[in-house]
Amino acid sequence: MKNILDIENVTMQFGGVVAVNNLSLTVNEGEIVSLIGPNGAGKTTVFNAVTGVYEPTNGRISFYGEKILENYPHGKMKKLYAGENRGMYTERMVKTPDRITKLGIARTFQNIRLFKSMTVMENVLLAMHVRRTSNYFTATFCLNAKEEAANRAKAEELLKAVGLYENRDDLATSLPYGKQRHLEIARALATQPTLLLLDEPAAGMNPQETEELTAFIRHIRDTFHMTIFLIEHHMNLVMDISDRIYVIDFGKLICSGTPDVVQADKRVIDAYLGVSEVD
Amino acid sequence: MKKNNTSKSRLSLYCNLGALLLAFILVLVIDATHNPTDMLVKVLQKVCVYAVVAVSMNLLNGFTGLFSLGQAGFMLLGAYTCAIFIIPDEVRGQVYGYIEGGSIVHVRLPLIVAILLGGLVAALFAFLIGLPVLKLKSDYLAIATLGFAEIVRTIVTWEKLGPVTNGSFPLSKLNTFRKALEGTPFEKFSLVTPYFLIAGICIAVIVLIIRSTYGRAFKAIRDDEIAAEAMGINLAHHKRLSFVTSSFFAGIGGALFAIFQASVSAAPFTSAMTYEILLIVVIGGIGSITGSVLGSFLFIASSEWWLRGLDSGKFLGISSPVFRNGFRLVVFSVIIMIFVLFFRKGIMGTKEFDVVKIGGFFKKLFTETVPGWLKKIKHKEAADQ
Amino acid sequence: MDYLLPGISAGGQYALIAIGYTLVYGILRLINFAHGDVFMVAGLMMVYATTYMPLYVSIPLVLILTAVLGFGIERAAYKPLRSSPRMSVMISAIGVSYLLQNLALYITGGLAKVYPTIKFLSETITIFGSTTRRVTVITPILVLVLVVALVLVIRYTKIGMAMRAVSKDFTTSQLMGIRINTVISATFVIGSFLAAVGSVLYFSNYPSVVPTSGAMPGLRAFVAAVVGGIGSIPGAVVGAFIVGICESLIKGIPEISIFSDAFTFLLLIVILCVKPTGIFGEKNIDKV
Amino acid sequence: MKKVIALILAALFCVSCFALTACNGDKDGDVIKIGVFEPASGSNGAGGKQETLGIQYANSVCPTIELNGKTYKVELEIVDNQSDDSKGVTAAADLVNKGVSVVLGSYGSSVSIAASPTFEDAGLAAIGVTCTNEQVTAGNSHYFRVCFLDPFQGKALANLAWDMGVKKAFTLAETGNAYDLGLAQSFKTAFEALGGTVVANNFPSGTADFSSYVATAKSEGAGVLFAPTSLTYAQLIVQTAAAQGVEFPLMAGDTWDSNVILEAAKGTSLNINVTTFYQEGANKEFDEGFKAWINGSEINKTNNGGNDIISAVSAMGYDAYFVALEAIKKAGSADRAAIKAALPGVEYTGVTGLIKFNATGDADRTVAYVKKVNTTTGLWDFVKEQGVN
Repeated sequence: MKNILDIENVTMQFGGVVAVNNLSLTVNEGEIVSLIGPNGAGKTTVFNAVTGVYEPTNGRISFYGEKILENYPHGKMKKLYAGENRGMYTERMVKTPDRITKLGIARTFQNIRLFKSMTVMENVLLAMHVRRTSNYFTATFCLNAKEEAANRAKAEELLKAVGLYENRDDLATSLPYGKQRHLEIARALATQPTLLLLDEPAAGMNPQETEELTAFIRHIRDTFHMTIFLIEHHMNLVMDISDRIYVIDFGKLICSGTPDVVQADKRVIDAYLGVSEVD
Repeated sequence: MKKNNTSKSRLSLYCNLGALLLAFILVLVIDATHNPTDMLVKVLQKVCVYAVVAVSMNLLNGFTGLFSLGQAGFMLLGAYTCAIFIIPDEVRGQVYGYIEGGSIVHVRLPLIVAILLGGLVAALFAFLIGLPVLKLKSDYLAIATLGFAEIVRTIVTWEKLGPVTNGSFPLSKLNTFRKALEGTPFEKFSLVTPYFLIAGICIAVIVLIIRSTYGRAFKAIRDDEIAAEAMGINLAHHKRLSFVTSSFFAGIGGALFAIFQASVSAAPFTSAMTYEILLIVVIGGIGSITGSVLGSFLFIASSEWWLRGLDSGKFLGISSPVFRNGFRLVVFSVIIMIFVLFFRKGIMGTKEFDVVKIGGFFKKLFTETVPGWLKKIKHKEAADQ
Repeated sequence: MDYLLPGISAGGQYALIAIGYTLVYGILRLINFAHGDVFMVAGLMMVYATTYMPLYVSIPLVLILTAVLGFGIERAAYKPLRSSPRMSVMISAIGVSYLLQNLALYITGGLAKVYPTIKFLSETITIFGSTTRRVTVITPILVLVLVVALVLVIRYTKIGMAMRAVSKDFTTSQLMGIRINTVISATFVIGSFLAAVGSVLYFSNYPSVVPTSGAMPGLRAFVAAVVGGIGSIPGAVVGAFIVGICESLIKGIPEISIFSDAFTFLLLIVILCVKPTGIFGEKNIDKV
Repeated sequence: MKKVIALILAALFCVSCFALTACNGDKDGDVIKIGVFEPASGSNGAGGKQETLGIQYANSVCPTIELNGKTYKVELEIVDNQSDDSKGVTAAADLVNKGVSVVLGSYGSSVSIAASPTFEDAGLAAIGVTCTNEQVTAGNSHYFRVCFLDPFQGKALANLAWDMGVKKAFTLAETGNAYDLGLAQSFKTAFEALGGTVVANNFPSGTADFSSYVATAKSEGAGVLFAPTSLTYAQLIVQTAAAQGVEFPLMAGDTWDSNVILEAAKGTSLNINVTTFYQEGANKEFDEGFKAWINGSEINKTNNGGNDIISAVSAMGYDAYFVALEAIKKAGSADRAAIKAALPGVEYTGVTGLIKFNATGDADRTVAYVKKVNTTTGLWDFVKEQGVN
């Protein structure tokens, strides 16, 4: 199995607060990998670091074996840095989120971020903008009609796949909550990624919806040959779907492995339930 | 379902094009029947100028969500660039009379080329100033662009630039469409028509941009920058595109403004001018192209024409001592405040003017609403019985 | 010294206006474009007030009326838009500015009004070998006194604490039971009051009031607020003095004197690009 | 709701297109209209109002005109061009559409220049009252002017300064203001030709603090401060100069000839000299009549700045009105083209002297009046007539 995403010793520090501490993990091709942990453990921060929204304070992230992000404590952080591995990395390589998306990493957001003035269809078409072959001039004067038509066809297909075809001309924000989540995923898929990051896709869903979502995520993996890295609180979903699980608490990796291994780990239980005072 | 949809949109397209054609014919008729100094002609010319600028500002503020207040500065750049190259040779020396050594520009360009050049220069400056400024967040961007416009206005009047810009003295005796078309078969149609055509083309191009995949990207940036970036949209690149495009058309608007006046000086291009344009955009509806056009017409026509009576003591046949100098502007600003506070979405909101929809509105009025009323009345009668 | 003194004096006057900008921005995240015009209206009111009553009545009256005006503008033009996007509120501010200017134009009939002479302020004195008016010297002192008073108010009174809380986190402080509208009104009242004080000092120096008198000082004061770090009161004061002194110094060099305003804006753009939060501003991280 | 509004607007548009023809029709046979194209607001508002007052007074003195044995009433159509070029264009069109036969104005050259093509298109003759920039009349046949030009005035002022024994002059003008810079430039050229040196300085529009500029003039050792600015700034400059105890004289052109300056300078020790078109006292009948007229109406008095001192622009406006009447008489009708053709031949001796147009359409003037502020009485003292040789 090929290693796609490689996070090495990443530390994220905001001011004096270390949100992610020396985290290393890998995601392999075709896998569904989950990142779990109690609230405030730093899960979304990891996603933000991978997608370039935040600059890691220290550490390196590689995609398909190629370094995409690297940083070391410098400037103000030089003094403030409270993490480990100081001096391990010496280069600074920063990419904006759009370039990372172009490389093939797409994401959804924990708090849904659809384009509210656009229809469902436009939301998906917009995501295809990143793969355009037209330029400003040709696009303006409709010289890219073929591409536009192809994109439309592709978008329709995608919407059919996520069950939103009937709603394609509705405003994105007029959709019910669950469908908005689906649209977020469809939009992420439209950027033609190889790695899909899902940030709490089942948040706010009832058990039945969650079950449907589980099937849906599998379906995506199989039909689009996607690698999926997700954050989730619904343990049923996580245990059901994941090939491997990483657990973090207070920004530190405390355990990793298959669902069975993780479920049995005492540190994980402690992290979620709190350490009993008797011990 | 799908087929129906596209045929419907096609119908709407044709109808709207038809309406546009009708407007064009109306303009031709106006040109043929009016004097060059009729108020209607002057107002329509100015409306065309302002429409281009308002739409360009809407592209930036309404569709890309970048709150920029530099429009007057870019207009000024366009106006000056255009004006410098359309001064007839025989009066050039006279126009630059106060400058030692006279003008150093000895080229004279056809109007269209000069207008385009005006747009290009504005776009170039937009590119340069955009590099640092576009990184700023909303209101900081507004104030930085406002500052830029003020800087440009000062630099143009700098006496060291006198041989180019004529310093603080107006560039006058500019070539106009009327002079340029004199003696050609189009002579009769040289009043509003050229303004209408150029404005029409500019606005059409902006509409095409907005409808293209780039337009979608602009809207995405307006809706949610972070999500847009996560979907692979290069924020810096697209913001710059929008900014430069908007400035290009503002520059063209400025060039038209110069031709409209047949003279330019830096003084009118103040932040007050930008505010005026912004208010036009707001009245028309932020995010609606036709709204901006309609807004320009209403703004110019009422402030410079219909409400003029408020200043001179007699309005709609009523005389009152309240109607004295300045009252027009007070009434006008109150109207604007009403719009800002109570009709926040402007006349059009984010919708576009659509002949079919208006037809549909009437149809609905007569096929549904009126029968509905009748039905209600009937029901009531039935109930009464 | 001939250039420094007017610079300091202008700086002090900008400072008083800039505080109004900074306070409002700190709480509402709104550039109150109408603030400069409030300043102008204060000047005009003074002109009309002194024709009917003596100075010792009209000065306090104008200060109070201006504060009421600020309060009224907030209630009428900004409060209804509290839940709409920031851009709408800013447009509303521009609309108010447009309205105030046109109203002033209507009332004055487009003529420049001569500001009443306040004997005490405009007497000529000599300091460090250069002649100037007393107002030049009084301005920085008065500014310091007012700023210290304001800082004390903000630090130790209940309303001051509420203001600080609101500027830190609007929604949370609302949840904590702070009466948000009272706080916002207080901000506008304080800002307008200081602008009125500034207008008395300013127009004692440059005694003609026209409808556009407020625009440029307003913009300069805003630049000052940004340079100092918007939201910070000491920042606004320091920024104002920087702007005032730079402007005055540049005016002293004939070759570039026309660029004094351009320089102010250049300073703005440079500061925004290098350190958008200004000298004393705090950095915020957007949450995703 | 929105749609209804949009519909109404569309309807309004259509109506407006045809409304105009209806408006035009009310041309009364017994009335001749003279357009007054002056600023009543904006930076030149004060001056424009005083100029308008002169014209209005002239109209009240002579409200009728006799043509071919028939008496016509002369009506003034006054529009406000807001001292703004682009608003001036539509204001000019407004005049044209009101059917005026000839136009007077404007105070401020750049507005006149912007409106000039509109008048030309309408076949209207325009008579500039106090716009002194060369470009107004140069190269066209429809714009005339009754006042002297910048180069003349600049030269007169330079001679005046030189005669006072000044060797170094400091000029101060507003950037972006063609009047200021034009006059400053003319002064500079003339003064340097005489052998003097000139330090030129400009200030940006909206400046309210002139202390640095006055201080610079002092430190440069200037013998005179020449500041041909508009009134708004003039007032500030005078006050600043007074505050700094300036000893050298201040000089300026016709814009400073206003009671605003008198008020500002009263009680100071300043020496302020201006050249101007008219000197109060030169024509008693006019002076008394005008004062009585001003004092007769509260509005007029307010527009004159709250007192009854006659500024030169009012006198010029008064003369311009009569020049226009002469032209109408000569043309024998209210026809625009006939008036335009008649204007070059008009010769009229008004309260400001003989007005006779040369080939470019400018009145030939040979002298400017020099006045000085009497700081104790707060009135103008006549100094002399200054020629250019």
